[in-house]
Amino acid sequence: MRTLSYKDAISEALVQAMDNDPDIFIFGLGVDDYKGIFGTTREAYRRFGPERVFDTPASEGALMGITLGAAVNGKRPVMVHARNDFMFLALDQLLNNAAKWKYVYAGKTSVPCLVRGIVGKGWGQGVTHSQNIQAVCAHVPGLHVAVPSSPYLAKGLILQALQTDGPVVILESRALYDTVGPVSEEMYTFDFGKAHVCRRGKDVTVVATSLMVPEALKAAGILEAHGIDLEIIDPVSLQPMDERTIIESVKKTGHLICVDNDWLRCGFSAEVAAVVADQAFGSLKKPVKRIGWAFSPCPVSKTLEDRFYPSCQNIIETVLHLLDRDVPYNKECALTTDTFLGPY
Amino acid sequence: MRTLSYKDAISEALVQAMDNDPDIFIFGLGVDDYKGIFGTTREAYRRFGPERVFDTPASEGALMGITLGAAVNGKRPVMVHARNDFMFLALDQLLNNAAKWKYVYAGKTSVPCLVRGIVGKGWGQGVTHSQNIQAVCAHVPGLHVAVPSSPYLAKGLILQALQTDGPVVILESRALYDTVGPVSEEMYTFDFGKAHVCRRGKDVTVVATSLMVPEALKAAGILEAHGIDLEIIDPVSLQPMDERTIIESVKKTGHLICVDNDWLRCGFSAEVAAVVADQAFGSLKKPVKRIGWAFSPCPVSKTLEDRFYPSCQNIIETVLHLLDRDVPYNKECALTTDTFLGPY
Amino acid sequence: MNEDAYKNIFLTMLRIRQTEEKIVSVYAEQNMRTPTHLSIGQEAVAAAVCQALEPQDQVFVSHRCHAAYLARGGCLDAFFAELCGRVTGSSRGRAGSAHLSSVEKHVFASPILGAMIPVAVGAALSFFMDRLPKIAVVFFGDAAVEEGVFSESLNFAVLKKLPVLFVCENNLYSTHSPLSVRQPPSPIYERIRVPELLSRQTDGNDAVRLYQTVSDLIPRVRQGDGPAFLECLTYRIREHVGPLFDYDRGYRSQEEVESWMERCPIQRLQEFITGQGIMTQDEIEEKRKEWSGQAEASYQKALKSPWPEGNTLLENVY
Amino acid sequence: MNEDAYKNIFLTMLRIRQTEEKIVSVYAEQNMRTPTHLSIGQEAVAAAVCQALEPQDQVFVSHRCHAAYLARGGCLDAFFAELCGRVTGSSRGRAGSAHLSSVEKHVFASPILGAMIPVAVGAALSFFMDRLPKIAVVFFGDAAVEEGVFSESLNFAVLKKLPVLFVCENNLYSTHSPLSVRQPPSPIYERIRVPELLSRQTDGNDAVRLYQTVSDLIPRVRQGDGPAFLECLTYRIREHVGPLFDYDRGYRSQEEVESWMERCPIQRLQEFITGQGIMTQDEIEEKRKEWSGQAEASYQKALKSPWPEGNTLLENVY
Ligand SMILES: Cc1ncc(C[n+]2csc(CCOP(=O)(O)OP(=O)(O)O)c2C)c(N)n1
Ligand SMILES: Cc1ncc(C[n+]2csc(CCOP(=O)(O)OP(=O)(O)O)c2C)c(N)n1
Ligand SMILES: [Mg+2]
Ligand SMILES: [Mg+2]
Repeated sequence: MRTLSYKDAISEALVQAMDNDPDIFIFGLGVDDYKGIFGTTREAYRRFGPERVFDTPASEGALMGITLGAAVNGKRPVMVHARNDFMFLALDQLLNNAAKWKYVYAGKTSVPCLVRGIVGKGWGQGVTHSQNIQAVCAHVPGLHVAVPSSPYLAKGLILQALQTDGPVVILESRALYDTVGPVSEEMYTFDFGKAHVCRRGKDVTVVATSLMVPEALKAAGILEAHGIDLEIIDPVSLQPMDERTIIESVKKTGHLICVDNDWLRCGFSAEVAAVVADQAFGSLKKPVKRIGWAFSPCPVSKTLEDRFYPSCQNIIETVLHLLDRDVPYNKECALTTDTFLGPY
Repeated sequence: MRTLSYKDAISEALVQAMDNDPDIFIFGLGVDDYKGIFGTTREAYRRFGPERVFDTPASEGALMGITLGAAVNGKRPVMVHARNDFMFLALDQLLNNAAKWKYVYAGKTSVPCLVRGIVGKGWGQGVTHSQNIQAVCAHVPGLHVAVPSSPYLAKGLILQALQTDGPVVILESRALYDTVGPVSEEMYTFDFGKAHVCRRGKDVTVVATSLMVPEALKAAGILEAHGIDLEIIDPVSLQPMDERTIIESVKKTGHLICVDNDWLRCGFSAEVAAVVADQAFGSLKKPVKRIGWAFSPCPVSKTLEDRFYPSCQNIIETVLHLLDRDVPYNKECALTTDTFLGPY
Repeated sequence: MNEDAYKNIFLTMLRIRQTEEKIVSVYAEQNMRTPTHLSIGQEAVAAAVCQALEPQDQVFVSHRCHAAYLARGGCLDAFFAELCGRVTGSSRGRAGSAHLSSVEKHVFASPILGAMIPVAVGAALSFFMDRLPKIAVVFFGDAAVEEGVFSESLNFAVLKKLPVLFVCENNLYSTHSPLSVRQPPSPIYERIRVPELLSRQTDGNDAVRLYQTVSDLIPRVRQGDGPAFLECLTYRIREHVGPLFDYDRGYRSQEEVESWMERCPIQRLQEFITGQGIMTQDEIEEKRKEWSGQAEASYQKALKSPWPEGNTLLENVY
Repeated sequence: MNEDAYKNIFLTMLRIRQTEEKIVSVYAEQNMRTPTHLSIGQEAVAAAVCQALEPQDQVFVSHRCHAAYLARGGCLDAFFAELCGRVTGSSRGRAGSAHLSSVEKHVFASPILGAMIPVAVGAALSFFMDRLPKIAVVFFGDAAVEEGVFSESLNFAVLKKLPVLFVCENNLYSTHSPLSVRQPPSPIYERIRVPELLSRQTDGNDAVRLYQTVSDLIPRVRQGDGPAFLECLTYRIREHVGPLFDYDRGYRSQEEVESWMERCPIQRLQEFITGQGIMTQDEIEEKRKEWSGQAEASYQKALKSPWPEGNTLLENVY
């Protein structure tokens, strides 16, 4: 199959959807500039021009309300935030207004819209440009929340979002923007509420989100050489959540490690652990483990940043610990190669 | 000991702290009006006047930043939100600024401040006046987050907050405002990070927050008659969290039910379940159970509202299910008596 | 002079008043378990503005939303049923008073201060993009202009010249807080003004002037001149939330309330209507009784209506 | 005429320029892993405003914060060490460029647009409550006025007459977006004006005029007349973030950039300084070299400084 980068997959999805649906428009700070949100809105701007791809003032709160007002009227706005950290300013409109609109007005109107937010990582993004707002969005009923881990999923989820009858939040990982993978040229959708089994295995279930999926796959590759067989599940959408696939997997392996790109406390990793500790309890052979960010803001300095983020190595160590194994795996291979050279 | 209502305990704590510390001031919409935030700021206003207890414009975002700027300069502001749902407007300042201040400026300044938010319940508060922002606040490093369940704890936590060297969020339950309990006249503090064992028992650990504590205690009373002995733990502070007390309890009872006054998904109940499924796994005899709100916005109509909220009866049923028991308990006693007659 | 318009405005005001007086008289019965913000004394604003609208225009409102709902012709049965939490309510009992809506009449309310202001702007953006001759109107109180989202929304609307009419019902208080503790002394319509914005102030209790003002503004907004802002000076007669009087609570004086009662917008328009011979006193009294009776009938009908089924709790979350 | 003041302002500007030029020349070495927003071309604003401040005054800044840090006399070693992520940095490597601070010199930056505006107002509130003769200054760009928190903060400061000076560095762009796609055409200082506010516009590249203007405003702010707003018209010469030129990227023309280079604030003040005989060309060249040498020395020192220990990651979270 043809391959495409994550960012180009997003771009292609937007362009194809806009081609099909004249009600779609994209707006947000810098969507029409020469960088085009790291390349994701450039082609859409070129193709559809300033009427459908346009810049905005820096007014995140109002823009979410404007998104809502346009969506209620049959438009399908795509609101873009170059960092999802800016969405804290939009949470009142997103959670108090958009997420509740259909419910409180008894289903008589709906709010078809997509909010794209990018989760930063590395090269000193610092305390306010590297957070992940996924848990907040998944906590409150009414939103679809998805976190694509591959070009394939990125395209499928955006196309799904753009035909969903309600507000969708897609949180992309900046660190994945240049990763390449197979992506069909056709339009296709990836359903919300469906997990993606990235690798079948029998020993340990690793639920990994977003940019932790490649780390988990790398760990699986390394451990395979030692006869350890990981099952890697990407939940893909955090809300609705595909509990079934995770539960079935744990029933088979008896072990769960949840690797999230977020703080653990009250995060999605806690939700996965809780669901499993309830519904797959009888199959669990060992404690449920979670891996995520250190519980601090994300510091700039590289020595600290490297400690802040979990890596493939943490996954391997946790697997070995769970299985009571000690194998001389290649630690070099387990390092995260960081090719990002800034600035954002 | 002397008894006091929850709201009077809050009021007393504020007054005593202000008496001791001239840098404390209270501000927020309506703090100085005749209702005085349901009675909690009335006495402070009477005693300390408009210089230290004053009204504000409806500008939740800026007010959080103003709180921060004053706190950095040695004041100790108390910012009050009559509903914590309004705090979505303040989350950028709270999470991007206040929670990170000490960390990002390397500990050279601190931010001693208290944000009080009230969680609404019942009498048709509706979708935007009955939410709980606790999970969001506990998710992000840097804040202390506490949810008092009794007059005693309310006073102790507020006094603790007003001598803590960092931003504190206290989320009070409107439904508890008129409950009465023993409260010492002295000034005393209740530490953050310390759970409160409300009842010792050996059969099932029930971790209950805020207004679910009285429900859990009621359940314990009813089940006691049937020889079932619940241990009730109020985590009191959600961040830092007293994992130890919960884990020790589950190690003893082998059963956990977490009853939260919030949605479950990525909520504090998930965190408790995850911690226990990791650290008390070997002692768990049965699946970890969670009880919380239905996964919808909170509707107005009484028939729906009653379904939305969990009650004592849900706790009893879950306990019986875990223990494989079926006892003819008195369902009447298990009803939540709702004496609140509105409006807010 | 537009006799029909004034008559319609008057009847609308009367209908709002009689409907809300019904709430006043039955609120203590505890059948309406929903915090309720009455527009008594402020009826002219919604009535006059909505008279100048076209049916396809959209209206967004704050917590004090009954007047706009009724002025747009929202169904009375669905109104009382919603307040009583019944499945026949306009939102099937999910919304209550504060999130009242009539999807059919394009009215949507939310009690989060300022929340509907950008939504109105977004609606206007869609009209602009789709080249529809509609406008969006948003009603809000004097406190909503203190929310940052107001100025963000205003900036966007002015920038894009969107067809939205901002109507600020300045009743001098936010809950119990007078303007003086929340905003500098200059008038709102001047303070929020930007050179590119049409911004006006008017007596919000003078329906005739109000109607003339909006009849001037709305065509300009509709034809693409950009948004307009209208500050309407008015006064809330009852307590902030609930049906009672509250001049004994210290935050405002009985004299102040009474002086505004004397400036009752209904009384004022009634004098004009009868003076101009548009309606007689008797006709008016008849109408008053009619609306009152309809309110009572709708209330009684609501009480006989079914509650939502518990098992529909999760409907329409997604 | 205040010769000392102009000399100080000039030297400060020179120091900022030479320091940032050092960043330009070494940024590609990848020792500064931190997104960096240079003030090259905008130095006059921070230099002139800070010259008019007292040591105890507090300064809050946006992402484009180097100039204010240096103008306040923030430590140069700690500056380069912070940019290089070293433990000797002003925030021990936690903050990087965008959250730069000098607690000693009362300077705090945050890159969230508008974020520091209410913090400055809160600082001013504390000065007011404690009857201290301090003022708070907040520097922000032309995009920050689009954030609702700006108008909320302005309203609060005006209402309470707080000692805060709002300094808007209008460099015509937000990242690559010109003002015209974000705000209506009228000037910012007029658009945000409320009758109770002292609001001025000035040439932000003319340090002399700027200093005169703030020398007029600051005493009024300090003595309790309420806040003031100052719009400074200026221009960013380099790309939004990073060290390069970007006039080949299409969002602005080479002519435009060059016309602003000709209006270089340093060049301009230099002519004044030499014309008035305050400094000679030679003295200036010497200073230029001195600052450049100091910047190089501090950078080299930073590179030899230790990294933060990994096990200190969780320090100062609480
Ligand atoms: C964001 C937010 N903050 C606070 C409140 C609480 N609140 C509800 S109504 C109200 C007063 C609003 O005053 P105004 O806008 O003047 O409208 P009025 O009630 O006078 O019609 C307040 C403060 C709210 N609903 N939303
Ligand atoms: C709340 C928020 N939204 C968006 C951004 C992204 N951003 C960073 S700098 C910038 C441009 C700001 O322009 P301006 O305020 O004029 O300052 P300048 O960069 O021109 O100095 C933007 C949009 C941000 N940091 N914070
Ligand atoms: Mg009002
Ligand atoms: Mg700018």
